[in-house]
Amino acid sequence: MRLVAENLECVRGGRRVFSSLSFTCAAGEGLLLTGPNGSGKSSLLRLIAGLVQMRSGRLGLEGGDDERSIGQHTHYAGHLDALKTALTAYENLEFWAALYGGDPDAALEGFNLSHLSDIPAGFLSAGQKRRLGLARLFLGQRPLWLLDEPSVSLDTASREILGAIMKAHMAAGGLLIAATHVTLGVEFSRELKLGGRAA
Amino acid sequence: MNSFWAILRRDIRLAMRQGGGGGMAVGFFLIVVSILPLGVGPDLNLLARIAPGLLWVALLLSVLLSLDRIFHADYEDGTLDLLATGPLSLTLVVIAKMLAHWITTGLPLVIAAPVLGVLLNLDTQAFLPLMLTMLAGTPALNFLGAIGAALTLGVRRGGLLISLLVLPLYVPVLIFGVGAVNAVLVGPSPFGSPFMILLAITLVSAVISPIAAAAAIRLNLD
Amino acid sequence: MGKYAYFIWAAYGVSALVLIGLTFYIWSDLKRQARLLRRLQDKGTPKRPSARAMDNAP
Amino acid sequence: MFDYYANPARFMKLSGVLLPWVSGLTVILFAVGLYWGLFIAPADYQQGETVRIMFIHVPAAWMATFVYGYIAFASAVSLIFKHPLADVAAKSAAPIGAAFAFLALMTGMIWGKPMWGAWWVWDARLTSVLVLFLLYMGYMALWQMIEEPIQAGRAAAILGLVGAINIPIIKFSVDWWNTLHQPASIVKGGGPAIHSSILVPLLIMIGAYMVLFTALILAAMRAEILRRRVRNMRLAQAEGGYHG
Repeated sequence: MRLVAENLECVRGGRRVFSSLSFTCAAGEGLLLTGPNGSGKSSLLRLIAGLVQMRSGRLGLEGGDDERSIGQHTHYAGHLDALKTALTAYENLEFWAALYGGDPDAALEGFNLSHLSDIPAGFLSAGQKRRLGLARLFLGQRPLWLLDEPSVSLDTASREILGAIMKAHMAAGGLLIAATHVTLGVEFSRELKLGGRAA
Repeated sequence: MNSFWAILRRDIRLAMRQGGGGGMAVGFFLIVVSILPLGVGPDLNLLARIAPGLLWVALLLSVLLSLDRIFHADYEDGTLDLLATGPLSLTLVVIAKMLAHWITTGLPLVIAAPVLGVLLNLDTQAFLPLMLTMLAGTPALNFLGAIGAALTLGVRRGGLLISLLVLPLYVPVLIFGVGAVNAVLVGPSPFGSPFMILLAITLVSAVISPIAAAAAIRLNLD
Repeated sequence: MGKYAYFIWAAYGVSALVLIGLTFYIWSDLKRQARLLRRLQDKGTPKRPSARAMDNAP
Repeated sequence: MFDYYANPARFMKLSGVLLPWVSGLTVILFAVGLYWGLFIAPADYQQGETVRIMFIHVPAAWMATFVYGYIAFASAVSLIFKHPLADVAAKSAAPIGAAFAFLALMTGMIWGKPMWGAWWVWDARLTSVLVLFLLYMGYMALWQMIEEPIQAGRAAAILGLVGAINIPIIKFSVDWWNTLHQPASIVKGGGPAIHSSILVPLLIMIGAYMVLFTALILAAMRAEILRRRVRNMRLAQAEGGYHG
């Protein structure tokens, strides 16, 4: 499986976020997105996930399941944690497990959240909410991970867990594209600088 | 397919937990029907004549009130992004959410309508037709309303804008809904014909609005 | 009871229904909260300082 | 100034002792009142037997207003003295008051049907109770909408007071509205000069409703205090959750 992007151009709100951007990311590889704020890192991740329409260029996932869109191959973790405050931690993951498959308890265990399973998500701290959001990565087999500043508001222990699962994902032949200032001990295969003229 | 039911179940559970689901809509329905006679006057015969119209307009406004809850919460906390990349196509996601919204707000309103009919001295003969027409009409109100909700996702004071977008779409549902009830009470035409057209409107809106709402959501996710 | 007996029993019936229903609702809510509290206490969770003050303030 | 988290433990102990006695008294009063009202009191010469509905309609209507007054008082105490038990009392009283208002409406309609032929007549008193019922709905909805109990308490206290100030105004305007439109209905019987054979059971029934309210409010307040404690423990569990 390989993600190939050629001459991507993205315009949001009348502003050209980036143009003629090309890169590839093969199985087992990690692509690190760097660049100042507003350089289009988030837009690129959302574009790959299919949430943002690209103005021009080509984006293809070779070796993927053709009926499903690229977005349906991805685990997208944006700035928002997609948690329902009225539901408990377990109920939140149980819902995503129904969509992605996988076991909510294992996901809770993965991020040391089992003791909070029947606490309403609204009661959790920012760090715990972030961990609960990222626990979705344990659910379902989604080859392409798109992580947007995943380590924000995580403590050191949780960052180690995050780094470990990212490495495990890549080792298992998954693709990883992450926009982060903290490399979390992950050797990224390639770095894509955004912001200046296309690198 | 079980992700469709998962979304439906989750939305219903959320509606029940937060603010008693249809409770707010039914509360608004009760208040509007209660204050109308205070304005129009307590004359029972007058009230009996205009009861179907009042009940239907109050129903319309109650559904309108609860529309921004369909997508807004999921839009703000990022769930909609994930649902858009989920296993289910966005149109099916939208259908699941519309159905959940209809069950939690539409149905309670339909059940409350005859009770409020008593306040307006509605002829007992019209209770069943009233419920039938509302049962047939409320899905259309929810579906059409969902388009308005999806279109105004990004807008700051979306609630007001939704009413401007959606009320014109509600006019046919109102006309044939009240027409069918009046057909029983006064009616030149039999109950059947306006009721059939009402059903047709619901079916058409059931087909169009998921597609339109999904497109509107995709637009607003950008 | 006269021909209006139906109305009288309807009125008393509704009153009984609502009052008993209300009593049951409050009573079961009390039981539920007590059960929830016991379950949380069994887990031996640390009490928040303010909650502790709630229990044994002067 | 009260310590903000005043001591509910004393209230819990006190209410625990009182509750059985008050419940017992409620049962006795209801037994006496119902027996007297249904079997001993004479039928009304004008309305016949249906006057017996008065024994449950008048107490319910009286309690509906009394409980809102209770909520207004508790709201004032909560705002002035910042006493959290006052919030708990006000929040627990609302569903009970709403139930009494609902009963007043129901029994009023059933009582009116044989007289006026219509289930609902926009009679001044019934309309005011209906508006009161709407006030209760709004009050309870406000409690449900705000997550944090202390904040919700403050908002509800303000609404409770504002509502109470408006009740006489609403009552006056509805009465004026009613006379303005020359209601089609005759004024209901049972004016102030009630014959003692009916007045005594009525007073007993009002007493029974008051004592029932006391029993219900004590139990509801206990439940609310436990609910807040459960909430605190869950927050504590989440906060203290960094071990492991």
